[in-house]
Amino acid sequence: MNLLPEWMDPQRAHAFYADALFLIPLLPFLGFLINALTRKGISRGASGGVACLAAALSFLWTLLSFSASAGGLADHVRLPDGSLCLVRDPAHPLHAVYGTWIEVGAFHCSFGLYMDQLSGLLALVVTGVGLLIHIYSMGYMGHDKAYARYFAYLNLFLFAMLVLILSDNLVLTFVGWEGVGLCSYLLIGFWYEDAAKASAGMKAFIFNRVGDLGFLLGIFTLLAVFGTVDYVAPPRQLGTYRAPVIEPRLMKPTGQGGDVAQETLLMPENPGLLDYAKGLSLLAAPKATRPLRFSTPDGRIDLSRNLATRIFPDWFTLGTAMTLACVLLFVGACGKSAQLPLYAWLPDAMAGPTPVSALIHAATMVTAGVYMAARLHPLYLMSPEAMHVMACVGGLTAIFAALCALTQTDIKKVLAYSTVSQLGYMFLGAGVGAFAFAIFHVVTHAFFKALLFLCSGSVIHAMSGEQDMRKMGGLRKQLPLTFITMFIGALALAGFPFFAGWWSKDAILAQVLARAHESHESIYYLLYVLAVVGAFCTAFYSFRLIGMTFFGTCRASAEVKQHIHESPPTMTTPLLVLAFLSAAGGVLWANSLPTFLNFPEPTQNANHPQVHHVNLVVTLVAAFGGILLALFLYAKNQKVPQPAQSKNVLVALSWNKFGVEAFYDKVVTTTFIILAEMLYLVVDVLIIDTLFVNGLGFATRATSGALRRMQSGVVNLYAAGILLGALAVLFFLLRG
Amino acid sequence: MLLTALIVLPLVGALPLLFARDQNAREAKGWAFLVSFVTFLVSLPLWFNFDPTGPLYQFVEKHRWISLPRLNMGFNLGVDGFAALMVLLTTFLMPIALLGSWNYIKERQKEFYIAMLVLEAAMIGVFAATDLFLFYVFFEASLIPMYLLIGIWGGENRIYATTKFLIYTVFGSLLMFVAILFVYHKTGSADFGITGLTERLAALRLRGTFSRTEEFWCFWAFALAFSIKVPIFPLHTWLPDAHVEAPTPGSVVLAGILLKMGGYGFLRFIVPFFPVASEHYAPLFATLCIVGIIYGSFMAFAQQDMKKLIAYSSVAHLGTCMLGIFSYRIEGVQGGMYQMLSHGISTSALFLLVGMLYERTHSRAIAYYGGIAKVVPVFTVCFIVVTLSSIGLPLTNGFVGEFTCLMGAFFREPWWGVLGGLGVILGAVYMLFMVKSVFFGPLVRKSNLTLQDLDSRELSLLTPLLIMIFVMGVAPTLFFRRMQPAAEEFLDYAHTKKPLRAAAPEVPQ
Amino acid sequence: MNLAHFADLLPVGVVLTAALVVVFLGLILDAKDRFVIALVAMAGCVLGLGVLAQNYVSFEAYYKVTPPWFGPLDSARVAGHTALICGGAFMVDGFGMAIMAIALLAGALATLVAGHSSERSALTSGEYHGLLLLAVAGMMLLGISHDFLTLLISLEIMSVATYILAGSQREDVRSGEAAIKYLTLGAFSTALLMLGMAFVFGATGSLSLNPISMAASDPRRGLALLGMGLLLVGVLFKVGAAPFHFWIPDVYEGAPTGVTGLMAVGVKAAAFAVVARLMFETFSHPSFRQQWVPLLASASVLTMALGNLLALRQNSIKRMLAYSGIAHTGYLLLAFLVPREVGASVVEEHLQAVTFYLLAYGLMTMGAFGVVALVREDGRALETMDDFAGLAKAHPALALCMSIFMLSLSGMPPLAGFFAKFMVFRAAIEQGYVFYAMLGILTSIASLYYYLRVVLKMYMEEPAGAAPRCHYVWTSNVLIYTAGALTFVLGILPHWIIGLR
Amino acid sequence: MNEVHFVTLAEADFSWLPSLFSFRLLSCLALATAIFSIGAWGVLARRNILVMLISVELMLNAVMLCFVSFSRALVNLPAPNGNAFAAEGGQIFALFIIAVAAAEAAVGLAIVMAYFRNRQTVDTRDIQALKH
Repeated sequence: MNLLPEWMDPQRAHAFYADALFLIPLLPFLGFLINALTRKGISRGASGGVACLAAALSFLWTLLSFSASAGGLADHVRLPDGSLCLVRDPAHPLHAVYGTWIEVGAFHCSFGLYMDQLSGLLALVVTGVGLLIHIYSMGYMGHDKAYARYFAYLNLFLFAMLVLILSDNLVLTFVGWEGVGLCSYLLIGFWYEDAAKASAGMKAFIFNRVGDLGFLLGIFTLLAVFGTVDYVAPPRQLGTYRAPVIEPRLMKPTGQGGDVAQETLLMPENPGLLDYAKGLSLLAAPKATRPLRFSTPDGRIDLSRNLATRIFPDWFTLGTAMTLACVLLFVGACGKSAQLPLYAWLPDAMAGPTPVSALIHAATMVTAGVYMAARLHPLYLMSPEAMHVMACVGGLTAIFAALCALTQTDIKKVLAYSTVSQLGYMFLGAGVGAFAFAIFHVVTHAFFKALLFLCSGSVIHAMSGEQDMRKMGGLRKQLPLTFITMFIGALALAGFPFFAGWWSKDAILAQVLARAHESHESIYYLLYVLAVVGAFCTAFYSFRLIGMTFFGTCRASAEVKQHIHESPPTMTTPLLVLAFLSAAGGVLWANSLPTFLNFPEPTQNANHPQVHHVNLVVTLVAAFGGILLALFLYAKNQKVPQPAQSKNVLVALSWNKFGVEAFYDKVVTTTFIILAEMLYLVVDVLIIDTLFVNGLGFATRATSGALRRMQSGVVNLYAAGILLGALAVLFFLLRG
Repeated sequence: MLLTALIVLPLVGALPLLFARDQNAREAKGWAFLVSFVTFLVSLPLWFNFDPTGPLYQFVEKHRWISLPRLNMGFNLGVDGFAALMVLLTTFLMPIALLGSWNYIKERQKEFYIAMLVLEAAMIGVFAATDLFLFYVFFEASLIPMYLLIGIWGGENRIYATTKFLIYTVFGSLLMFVAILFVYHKTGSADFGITGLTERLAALRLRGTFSRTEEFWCFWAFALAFSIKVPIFPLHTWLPDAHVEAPTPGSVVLAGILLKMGGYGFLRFIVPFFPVASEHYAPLFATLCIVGIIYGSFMAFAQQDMKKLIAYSSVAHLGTCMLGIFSYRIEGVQGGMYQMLSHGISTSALFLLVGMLYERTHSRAIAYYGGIAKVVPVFTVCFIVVTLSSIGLPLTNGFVGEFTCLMGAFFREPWWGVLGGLGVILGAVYMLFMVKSVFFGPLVRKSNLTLQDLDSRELSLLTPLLIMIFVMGVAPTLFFRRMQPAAEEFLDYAHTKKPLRAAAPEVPQ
Repeated sequence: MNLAHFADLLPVGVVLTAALVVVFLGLILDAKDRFVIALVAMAGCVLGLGVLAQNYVSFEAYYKVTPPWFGPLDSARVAGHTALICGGAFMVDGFGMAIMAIALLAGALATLVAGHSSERSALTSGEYHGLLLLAVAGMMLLGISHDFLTLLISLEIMSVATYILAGSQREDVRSGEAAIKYLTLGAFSTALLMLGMAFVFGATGSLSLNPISMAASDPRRGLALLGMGLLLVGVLFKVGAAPFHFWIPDVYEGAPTGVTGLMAVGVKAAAFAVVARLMFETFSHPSFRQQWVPLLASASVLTMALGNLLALRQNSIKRMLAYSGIAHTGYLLLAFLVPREVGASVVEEHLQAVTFYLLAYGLMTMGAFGVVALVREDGRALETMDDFAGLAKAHPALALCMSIFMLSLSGMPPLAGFFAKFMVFRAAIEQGYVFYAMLGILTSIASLYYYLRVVLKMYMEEPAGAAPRCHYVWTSNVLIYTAGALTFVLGILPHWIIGLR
Repeated sequence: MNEVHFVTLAEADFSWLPSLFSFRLLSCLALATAIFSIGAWGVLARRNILVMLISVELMLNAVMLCFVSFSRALVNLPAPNGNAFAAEGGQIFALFIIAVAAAEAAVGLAIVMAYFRNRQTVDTRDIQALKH
C-alpha cells in the first residue's frame, strides 16, 4: 500500500518522511505537555480531546511514514571481483539522525529515528490501539477527578513507547524502555491514595529495574565487542560500500591457525550492530570459535572501538560474547515482558485503571521485550545458547501463567496471567527462530487482549467497580455489545480457527514442532507439549471467564444490579473496532509476514505436511477441548468456585501461583529489610562509629585523664622528674 | 583577573555584613543574596568564553605571593574544563542555597550569611587554584565556615556532628600536609605549581630517586584525606551526622560542592602525582567504591530520617562516580566528572525540598508524613522529578553520569560494571520507598491537611535546578566537550604516558 | 668599647632606663593615674623596638654577617667588622636581634595586658612594671649573649624578675604558689645549668660560646659531653620541654595573666635563643651533634605528645594554654634537628623558622591571654571554658579575635600559626625526620579538639547564668585587635617578616 | 677590647693533658659532686620550702667549687687552654655565682614569707592548689 501523494516524487517523499519521523513521538509529547502544564486550567473535554487528537495525529503520521518506508535490514550482493558487499535493499527504511546525545571517548549515541517494516508495524499498532484506548478512556475515566493527569500520563506513555520502537540505537531504545516503565509506575499508582496501588506501582518499577540492569550490561557487552550501539549505519553512509572491510583471514581463533575461506566483505562505514551481525554471519569461519578481534591490521574498523579483546580473556570467543550479550538483553526483556522469574509485577499491575491495563500491560509495553529480540534477531541468531534460553523461559512462562490463570476469580487477574502466558508464547516462538511469527503474535495479541481488557473494563464499569467474577454472571442480557465483542476476543485468545489468535499461535506452535522435528532435541518436543497444554488451558480459562461473567444468573448485590447498564458509545466503539481486528486481523499476513518484514525464514519444515497437519490437529483439539470443557463447567451449572478454600492440591497450587509471588513478597522483602537494619546497626553504628571513631576519641581522653595524675602539684616530685630527665640525658650521653 | 574577582567578590561582600546591626537582618540576607548572584553573573564567562579546543588551563593568572630563596608559593589561578564547571556549580548553587535559607535561619542571621559568603570564596579558591599550597590553604579554610554553619545553626545534636565532621576531615588533611611538604622537598623545593610538581615527580620516578615506598606513603597520605572527603566506604560515617544536623543551606553546600573536593583531589593530585601507587591500588579503591554503592544503598534503605537517607544515597552515588574515575577509561573518567556535577544538582535539590518540608512541619521523619501528595501536588511533582533524576532515569542528568561511569567500569573490568550496576536497582528501591511512604497512601496525619504548597520563592529557587536536571540529561555533550581535555590529560598521567615538558631540577641530596 | 657597641646595646639601655623611670613614677603618682605607668612602660618597649629597627637599618651590612653556625668563627670575622662585641661577650647578629624584637614585643603586649585591672594595686604599681621591663632586658641580653658569664647573668636577671612577677599578686594564694614553684624549680635547674657550664669550662678552659672542636678520642670529651648534657637540661627546662615541663602548667595558671603571657612568649623565645647558640654554635661539631640531635628529637616527640594529650581535658583556659605552650615547644624543637652536615644558610633557614614561629606564637598567645584577662566578673577572673559560653553574643568582636587566636594556634590556614607550623615541619622533613613530623601532626589533631572547644563554647553554647561580661579597657583592646590583625596578616604575608635578614 | 685573641680549641696542643687530672683536682671535683648531690637530695626529699632553697644554695656552692678548682687546675697550664684569662674567668664566674645565689636567696625568702603570711605554711604537701 502506498499512500504517497501522486505529485510527490518517491525519492523526495522518502527523504521528507524520514526527516519528519520525529513528529510521531513528538505529537503525543506535546499532548503531554499541554495536559501537564495546564493542570486544572482546561476543561475535562478539552484535555481528553487534546490527548486523543495527539494520538490520532501521531497515528496518521505513522501511517503515512509507514507507507513511505519499505525494506529492512541490509542484504548482500557479490561484486564482479568476487568479494561480498553488504547493501541495503533498494527501498530504504526511513532513517534520520537529529543530533548527538552522548559522546564520550569511543562511545557515541545519537538522537536518531529508524522506521523499517518491523518498527513501522509496531508503531502502527501502538498508535492505533493507543488511539482507540484514548477514546475509550474518555468514557471510562469520565467520573475521575484527575482527568488531565490521566491523559497526560497516557500521552507520555505513547511518547516513550514510540521512542522505544523507533529509536535507531540501543541506548535510545533504553530511554523509551525506562520511560514506559516510568509511565506504568505512574499509571499503576494512579489512584495513589490507596497504599496497595502505590506499592504495586513501585513493585513494577523495581522489577523492571532488575531487568534494566541486565539490559544495560547487555548494551555494554555489545559496545565492548562492536564499539557501537547503532542498529544500522547512519543514513548518510548508506551509499558508501568502500571500507571498512571484514576479512575472514583475520577471523582465525587466536590459538589455532586453520585457514578459512579467502573472501572480503565490504561494509558501510560506521557499521551498526545489525550490519556487523549480517556481515559476520556471511563469513565462512565457524562463529563459535571466532576470536573477538575482527578488523584489518590497518584498522579500517579501528581497534579502539573494539574493546572486547582488552576486556575479555582469549578463550572468550565471539560466540560466547554474543551469548552473554543476548542473554543479558533477554534478562531485560524478562523484566519488561513479565517472564519467569520476573513476571510477578504484572498481576499486581492490574491495580491501575483498566484502559491502562489494556494499553500498557497487555497490548504494547509488555511486548517491548519481544520487539527488542526481533529487532536484534541477527545477533540472537549468532548465539544458539541464547535462543535455547529464550525458548525455554518462554515455554515455561507460557504454561506456568496459563496454569495460574485457571483458578483466578478476579476478572482482570485472569487476563493478566493470560497476558504473561501469551508473552511466553511469543518468546517461545522467538526462541525457535520464528521472530516473524513472534511479532505476528504480538500484533494479534495486541488486538484481542486489548479488546478483552476493554470489555472487562466495560463490565467492571457496569458492575460499578466490582471485579470478582463470582459476583457476576448472566450479564449477556444487560451488556449485549460487551458480551459479543468479548466473546470474539475470547475466541481469538483461545485460538479458535480463523480468528486472529489462531493464525499466530498456530504458526508459533508449528515452528516449535518443526524445530523439534529437525533438531531431534527432546527439549523442543517437551516445549511443544507444554505449549499445547498451555493452549488447552488458555482456551479453558478464557471461556471460564466468559461463562462466569455472562452466563448463568447474576450473583451481584441488589443495588449493584440496578445500576448495570451498557457502556456509552465512546467505550463501545473501540470495542467494535478491536473486535473486528481480532476476528479478521490474522488473515492479513498469515504467512507473508516473514517476507514482509524480510526476516530470515527460520525453517521450511513448518510447511512440511507431517509437521503441519499434526500441529493443526493437535492445536484444534486443544482449543475446542478447552472451550467446551469450560462452557460445560461454568456456563451450565452454577456452582461458584472457591479456590481459596479448595482442598484440591492442584487448585491450591494454581491459586497460590506455586508460591512464587509469596516468595517475593514475604521472603525477599523481609530479608532485604532485616539485612539493611542489621548492617546499619552492626557495621555503621557499632563497628565503625562506636568502636573506631568514637572509640579512638575515648581512648585519647582516657589516656590524657591518666597522664594528668602525673602533674601531682608537689614541687619535690617535679624536681625529681627534672633530675630523672637529667640523669636519662647524661646516661644517654655517656653510654659509651 | 576573573577568577580573582570571583574569590574576592564574596569576601568583599561579606565585609559590610560584619558591621550590619542585628535588627536589619532582612537587608543583610538581601545583600548576601545579591552578592552571591552577582558572583554568579560574573562567573558566567567561565561558560561562554571557555574554549574547549584551547589550552588545558584557561583564565590563567599568576601573581607573585611568597617568594623566598627556597620557598615559592604563587597566587596562581586557572581552570581546566572540569574545574571551570565546578566553579560554575559553586556559583550557581550558592544563590539558590541562600534563597533556600530565607526563612530557615531565624537567629544570628548576618553571621550566617558571612559564613556562607566566606565559604563560597574558599570553595571557588579550591577549584581555581593551580598552586598546591594555595589549594591547601583554601581547602582547609573552607572547613571553618562549614564547622560554624553546622555547629551554630544545626539541629539538637549539632555539637557532636560538627566536631566529628571537623576532626574527621582534618585528620586526613593534616597527614596530607606532611605528604605535601615531603613532595615539595623531594622535588627540590622549587615551587608549588601543580603541573610542575607532577612533571618533576614523574622525572624523579624515571630517574629512580622517588622510590616506590616513598610514593606509596605519599599516596596513602593524600588518599586518606580525599577519601574522607568523598567519602569512600569505611570513612563515611561523618557524613550522615553532618547532614542531619546541618541547616538546609549547609547540607546543600556540603553535598553539592564540598564532597566534590574529594573526587577533585583524586583527579587533580593523587593520580597524576602517584600514578604507580594509584594503578596499584585502583582495584582496592574500586572495590571500596562498589562496597560503598551497595552498602550505602542498604544504609539509605534502613533510615527513618529523610536527610539521613539522602546523605547515605550520596555515599552510593559518589561511589559510582569514583568507580568511574578508577576505571581509568576516558568514558569512566568523564562519567565520574559528570556524575559529580549531576549529583551536585539533584542532591542539592533533594535537600532543599526536604528542608522546605521541615520548615513547615519541623520533622524529617518519613513516618511523620504519608499521603501528602494530595495536599501539596506541586511539591510532590518537583520531588518526584528530582527523585527520578537521582535514580538515573534517562533524559535526566542522573542517567548520563551513572551510565558513563558504569560503562567505564565495565570496560576496565566487567565485574565492576556488574556489581556497581546493582546501585541502579537499589537506588530505585530506597528512593521509591521514601516517595511512596511520604507522598502516597492515605493521609496519616490530620495536621498535614494544612500543609502549604510551594510558594513563589521556593518555586523560583527550584526551577533552575529542575531545568538543569533536564538540560544535563538531554544535552550532556555541552559538558562532556569541556571536560574532555581535562580527562585526557588525567589519563595521560594515569597511564604515565605523559611526555615530560620540563626536565626536573636536580634535587639536593 | 666603640660607638657601634654602644648603639648595639642601646635598646637594652632604653628598656632599663624605662624601668628606672617607671619605678620612680610608681613612687610619685597616686592611684587614679596609675595607668600612666603602664603607658610609659609600653612606650619604653616601643622605643626599644624603634632603636632596634634604627640599628637594623643603619648598620645593615653589619648584621648581614653570617654568624658561625656550624663552623669556625672566622666566617664572622669578615673584613672590617664583626658581629661580636664587648670582647666577645655578645653576638649581635640578625637572629639575636630577632629575639630582642620578640622580647620587646612581648614586653609591650604584657604591659597592655596588665593595664586592665586599674583597681588592683599590685599589677599597676611601679615596681611591677619595673620588674617587667627588667625581665624584658634580661631576655634581650639572653638573646645576644655569647659567653657563659653574660649568659648566666642575663638568665638570672630574667628569671629573678619573673619569679617576683609570678608572685606579684600577694593576696592571691595561687599567685604565691606559682612563684614558689617557679622559684624552687628554676633555681634547681639553674644549678644544673651552671654545673654544666663548669664542666664545659673545665674541658675547654674558656667561657665563650665559640665552637668547640674535639676529636672523638679526646679525653676531655667526656667532661664536655657532661657539660653539654647539663646545659641542655637547663635550657630545656626554660623552654618547657618534657620531661622538664612540670612547672609550666602550675606557674602559668597561678601567675597574673600578663606575666603568664610574658613567660609564655619572652622566656621561651630567650631560652630558645640559648638553645640555638649552644647547639648550632658551641656544640655544632659533628662529634657533639650526633649526640644531641637524637636527644632533642626524642624530647620534641615526647613534648608534643604530652602537651597535646594533657591539654585535652583542661577546663581552665589558662592551664590549657599552658599545656598547649608545651606542645608548641615540641613543634619548635623539630626545627633544631640538623643531623647532616649543612651550610650555614640552611641553619639560617631553620632559625628563620624558629623566629617566625616564636613571633607568631607570641602574637596568638598574648592575644589569647589578653582576652582571658578581660573576661572577668566584678574583679574575679573567669578562666574556665564554661565561663566563655555565649561570649560571641555578648562581645562578638572579642569572640572573633579569640577564635582567630585559637584557630591560629591549632594551625589553621590562612593564619600565622599555620605558616609557622609549615616552616618548622618543612625544616624537620628536609632533614629527613618525616616520621617525627608525622607523629607531631597526629598529636596536633588532638590539639584541634581542645582549641576548638573554646570556639565551640563561645559560639555554640548558651551561658549557664548571665552572659560573661568584660569591662572595657582600651589598652587591652588595642592589644587584642593588633594581635588579631597581625596574626591574620602574618598568615597571608609571612614573607614580610621572614624576608628580613 | 676588640683586639683580645680568641682561642679555638682546634689550634690547641694537648701535651699538658696528664697534669690536668692531678689527684687534687679530682678530689675537689669529688667533693663538689658530693655537695651537689646532697643539695639535690635535699631538694627532692625535704618538704620545707626553706630547706629546699637552702639545698639549692648548696648545689650552687658545689658549682662554685667546681669553677674555682677548674680555674686553679687550668691556671698553671700553658696557653691556650691554661691561661690567665681562663683562671680569671673561672674565679670571676664563681664571684658571680655568689651574687646570683644571694639574689635568689633573697627573692626566694621574700616570696616564701609572702606566701607564709597568707597560708601559715611552707610545706610543699600543702602547696598544691595548682595541679593536674
